[in-house]
Amino acid sequence: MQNRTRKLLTIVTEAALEGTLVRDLDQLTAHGYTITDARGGGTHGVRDAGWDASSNIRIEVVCDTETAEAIAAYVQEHYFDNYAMILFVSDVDVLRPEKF
Amino acid sequence: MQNRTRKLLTIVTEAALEGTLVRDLDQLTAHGYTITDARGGGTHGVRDAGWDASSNIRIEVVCDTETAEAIAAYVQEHYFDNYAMILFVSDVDVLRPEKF
Amino acid sequence: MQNRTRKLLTIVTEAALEGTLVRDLDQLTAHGYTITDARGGGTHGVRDAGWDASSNIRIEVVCDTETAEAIAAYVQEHYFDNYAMILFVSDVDVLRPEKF
Amino acid sequence: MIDPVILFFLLGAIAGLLRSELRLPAAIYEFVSIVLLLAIGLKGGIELAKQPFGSLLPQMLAVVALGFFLALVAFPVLRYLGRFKRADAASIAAHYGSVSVGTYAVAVAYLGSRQIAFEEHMPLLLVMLEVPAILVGIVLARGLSRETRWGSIAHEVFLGKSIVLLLGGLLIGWASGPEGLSSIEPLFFDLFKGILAIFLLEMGLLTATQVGTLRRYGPFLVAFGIGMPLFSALVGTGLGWALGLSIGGTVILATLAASASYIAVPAAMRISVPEANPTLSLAAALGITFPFNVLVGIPIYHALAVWAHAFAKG
Amino acid sequence: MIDPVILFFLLGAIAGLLRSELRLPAAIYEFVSIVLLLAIGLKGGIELAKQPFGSLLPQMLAVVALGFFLALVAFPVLRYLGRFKRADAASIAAHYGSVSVGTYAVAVAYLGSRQIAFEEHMPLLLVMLEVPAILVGIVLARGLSRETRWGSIAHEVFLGKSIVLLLGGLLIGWASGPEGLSSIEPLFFDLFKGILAIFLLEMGLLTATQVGTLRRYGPFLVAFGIGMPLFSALVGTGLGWALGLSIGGTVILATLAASASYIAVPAAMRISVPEANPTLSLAAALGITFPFNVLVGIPIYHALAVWAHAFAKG
Amino acid sequence: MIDPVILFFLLGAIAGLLRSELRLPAAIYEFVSIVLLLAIGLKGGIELAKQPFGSLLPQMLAVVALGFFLALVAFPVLRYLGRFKRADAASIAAHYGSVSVGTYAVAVAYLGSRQIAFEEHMPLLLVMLEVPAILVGIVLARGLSRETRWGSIAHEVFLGKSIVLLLGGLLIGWASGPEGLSSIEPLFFDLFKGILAIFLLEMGLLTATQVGTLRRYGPFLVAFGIGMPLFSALVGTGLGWALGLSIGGTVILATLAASASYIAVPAAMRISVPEANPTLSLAAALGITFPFNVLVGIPIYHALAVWAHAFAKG
Ligand SMILES: Nc1ncnc2c1ncn2[C@@H]1O[C@H](COP(=O)(O)O)[C@@H](O)[C@H]1O
Ligand SMILES: Nc1ncnc2c1ncn2[C@@H]1O[C@H](COP(=O)(O)O)[C@@H](O)[C@H]1O
Ligand SMILES: Nc1ncnc2c1ncn2[C@@H]1O[C@H](COP(=O)(O)O)[C@@H](O)[C@H]1O
Ligand code: NA
Ligand code: NA
Ligand code: NA
Repeated sequence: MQNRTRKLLTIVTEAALEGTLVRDLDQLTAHGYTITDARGGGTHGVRDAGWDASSNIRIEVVCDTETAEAIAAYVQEHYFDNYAMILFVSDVDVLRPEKF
Repeated sequence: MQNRTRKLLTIVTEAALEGTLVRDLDQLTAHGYTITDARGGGTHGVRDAGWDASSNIRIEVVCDTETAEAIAAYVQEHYFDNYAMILFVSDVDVLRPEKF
Repeated sequence: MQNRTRKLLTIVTEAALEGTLVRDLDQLTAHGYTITDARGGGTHGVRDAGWDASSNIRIEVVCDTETAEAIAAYVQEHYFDNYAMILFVSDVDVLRPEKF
Repeated sequence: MIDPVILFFLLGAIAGLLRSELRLPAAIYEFVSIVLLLAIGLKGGIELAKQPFGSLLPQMLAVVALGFFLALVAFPVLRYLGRFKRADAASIAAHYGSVSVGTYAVAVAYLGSRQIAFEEHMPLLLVMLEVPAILVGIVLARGLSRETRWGSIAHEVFLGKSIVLLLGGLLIGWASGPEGLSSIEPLFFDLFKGILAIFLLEMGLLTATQVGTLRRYGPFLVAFGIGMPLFSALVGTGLGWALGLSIGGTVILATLAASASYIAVPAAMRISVPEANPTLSLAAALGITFPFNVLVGIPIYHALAVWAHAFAKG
Repeated sequence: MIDPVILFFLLGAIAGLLRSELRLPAAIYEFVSIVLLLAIGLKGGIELAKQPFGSLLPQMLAVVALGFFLALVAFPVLRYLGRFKRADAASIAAHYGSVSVGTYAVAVAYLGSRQIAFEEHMPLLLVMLEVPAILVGIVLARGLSRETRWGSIAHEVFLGKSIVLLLGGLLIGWASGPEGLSSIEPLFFDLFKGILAIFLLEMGLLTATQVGTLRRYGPFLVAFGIGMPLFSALVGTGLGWALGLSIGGTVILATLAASASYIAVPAAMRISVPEANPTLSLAAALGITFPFNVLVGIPIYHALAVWAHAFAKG
Repeated sequence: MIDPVILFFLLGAIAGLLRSELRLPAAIYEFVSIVLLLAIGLKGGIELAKQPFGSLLPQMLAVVALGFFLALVAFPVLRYLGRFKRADAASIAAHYGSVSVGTYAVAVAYLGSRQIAFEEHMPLLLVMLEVPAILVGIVLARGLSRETRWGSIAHEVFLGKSIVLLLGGLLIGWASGPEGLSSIEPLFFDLFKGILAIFLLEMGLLTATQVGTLRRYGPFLVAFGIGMPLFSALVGTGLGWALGLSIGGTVILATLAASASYIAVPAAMRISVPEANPTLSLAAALGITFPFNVLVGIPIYHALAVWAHAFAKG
């Protein structure tokens, strides 16, 4: 049987980054992604989604461990310093593991 | 003490399936579900939520292992071939485990 | 190396509680939170987000184990009896663990 | 003939009952409410400018008293006749002591299409009537305990969406006067009834979702949802007459008294009296009283006002 | 001269093709569609009141037959010439047998700015033409098997957003008549073309997203997306002439026939014929046929109607 | 007398400062912005058709130069007087060299209610003034390094929402002319001030959220947020006079110069100069300069224009 465990990587960050991040994910060979609109608060203050400039997005990527690490490293290097952003990773069981 | 670990099953799929899936979940004895609007991309291309036809939803169900397996099996059989869809499962600790 | 495992606590509840909960989280020393709009169903019936009174929110907090337990205990004591609400906790790996 | 905006309500209700897929985005419902609240406020504000404030004070105080009174009457009925829990009885009483802006707008449309004039400062009374019952409800549920955080309750109540927009509209209308507002008339006044139609379409859809609850909680809620507005309308008619309002003004005041809140009060109760079951009050206010008022109540209150004025004269 | 609403469509399409960041919130697109559907229904309803229902029945039946016919003609072309899978051919055929309300609205605007009158009960025919092709599509894809849940399909089809709003508007317009509706005219009639402009801006953006699919699925889809509406318009023109419609009415009927659904049918097919690839039908209906009809089709159908009427006379 | 749309701004600001629950859905804010941008473009486009393009070229070039100039003046002030980091100074300078469409709309409303005419092609200058400062900001922050991806920056800047809608509106208005647009007038022109009122209500709410930042970053930002627009307005008045604009046109150009962007520039800076803190520029542009211009700036620039023209004459 195939190994059905994969990583679920979640990024919460500024909505302004959506286009850039989607392009990045593609280049880092993620096979897919899911985005929901979000608001929140953290070290960069309250982001209440009242308008574009204060809106967050929540991006999820299901992928294998290497891809998750590659994405985490890339994002940490390019965006952590200048953007409101958090990233976390957990284990998930998937159906059709070849998809991810 | 009661076992407080349950499964969190997440489905990301086309918004058109919402009504059908909610009825299915009910029949498969899920005790509840949570839905958020989403967009994304995968093997069925980019789904940017510009209008109904390209909108995704993200459904979460907290349930016991058997129910999670039953849902996964049902969904795999009925929808995987014809719909943009992914499904993954993880472990969560819950309060009030009797609820799920 | 620092321990990079943290707790991801998720609450799904009525939108009316948003302001109150955000204040609570702050007092319980959570360093941040993320909110998405949601709908769903459970023991309190279907909440279809047709208007304010039937809208849900989904709050996520990444934090250490003690904070997660404190939040869970507080929420259980203050809101479980009177509000449509579920809460679950899982393990996540984070970057920059000092943030949480 | 039946007003088309009422037909929009029926369309929504029927679509909802048939489980149609029709749905108005929440953002649109929000927008439509905001425009209605502002428009009602602006309209009232224009008229405020024309009369000395002092002459309105008695009416304002009377209406505040009305709000207290209606909630205090509704409570024992619910508690002892309806056998509701204390918190539930208090919460429902608060809903019925307060007002529904949507019902007010339908009454305005009703009078408008019959060309019946009314005192244009009614939006001011609408604002006055919104708050007292909320306070009554909270006190009835919790007692006058020291722990109640009145500061944050007052904040919640007075800075809720509907009061801010109504009062804001009143002040802007008052400061600008009719010529000042002429440039924003096309949106707030010319579109008023069209926007009300969209609003009532959504209200119909919302009303339809209450049917399940009503089935479960049975006949008392239905009876209360019809009997209470009839009683309140009687009181409102009497007060309108006593205050010397015109027939149109009396109809409006009776309608305000008869209407039950489903925006400001539910939000306030959810936070301040969380142990009250919100399903009960919404099912009554939205599932029974709103359609009752809109479909048959307002014409009844009109007849009542005509009768009261005729009776008074001779 | 080209109608400005068409220019809004082009603006959206160009912005989309250039990958501009311009985007209309989904809630707004929804709202704008709702207002258009209601407005079209209301307009038609006003006229319905003026004519005996019996006189419309033949037209209604003829249009239902037209819907069946167009879907049945399209299917073999797609299946054998286009070599599509059975489900795909059936689904695309359903799209082309049904109608596009957006295209209808553009035709109305086209005639309006040329002051060409047309039978105002056309929205009724629009509703009639929406459904038959959906049923044909489902039967073609699945056969007449016992397992098909016709009950839930009928629910899905007849209680979809567009039919509820069109029919609801028709009934409200019919019950209220022109004077009854005058109070909601500013929203539904005066703003009609402005709202249509916003709608077409979004349609342009949506059209632009179909280009990728078209590139992949190649020339047959493009040819079908142009050839089929031309054929349907011919049939529609003939039928309009046979039913004794005016020139304007004939243009509308031809446009309805030529238009391909992208709201009601996709939703129904997704649930009832899930094995059909929705990308194909949307690329054809939205990426080819909608812009074709809106930009060059309608003037062609106009010429056709003029020619048919001239030919008939002499 | 104070324009009611300004009162809507104050209502929003006060509600926000009092932490009211009033909130406009993001989708509505987006919609309202889209309609305003299109309406401004359309209005300008109609006038463009009336004049030879050649005669506008000098004004367009002058305004581009103005954009470069203002950003280049602001930068050293911020960097050396304000002691901001290079990226922050560059980003804030870009905001102040560019324009705010909301402020423009308020100036138009101001002149309109005083019946002061102005050159109607101003929206064209508005578009011209939007871009140059963004380029200056990027170059100031990053230098003219080879690595800067100018292609994608140009895409970002020229295909942003506001430029596409303004330019699109200009072209549609130019192609259609006044009669062509008459059918969409009710939405884009008649409702303009009502929609502007809703927009300013939300701007008030947004402005109120900036107070926290201002408190933290202290007096220099406040001083700059008032001093810079005054200086820019002087330059704008001078240029307007030199270009031979009317008094109204001079007021508009001064207001454009004085206004600071809070839509196009923040989005561009966030991607192209990510190391700049967006809180700083928004607090200044939205928390100080927008209310300053709207409440007291525009009347000052009006007085300035009158004075300049009187002085020039004799
Ligand atoms: N501890 C946390 N738990 C959940 N979400 C967080 C947390 N910290 C930050 N966020 C989210 O990430 C965004 C950016 O975080 P920050 O960079 O800390 O401002 C915030 O606006 C929140 O939506
Ligand atoms: N690897 C992935 N990670 C996260 N979400 C995904 C992934 N693949 C697909 N999705 C989501 O699931 C939807 C359907 O996936 P697909 O069937 O692959 O097109 C997409 O539109 C995404 O929202
Ligand atoms: N088993 C479940 N899985 C996922 N979400 C749930 C579940 N039960 C309840 N919810 C969510 O939590 C909200 C409140 O739950 P309840 O108090 O059970 O009505 C619901 O409206 C759902 O959004
Ligand atoms: Na009442
Ligand atoms: Na057709
Ligand atoms: Na400027």
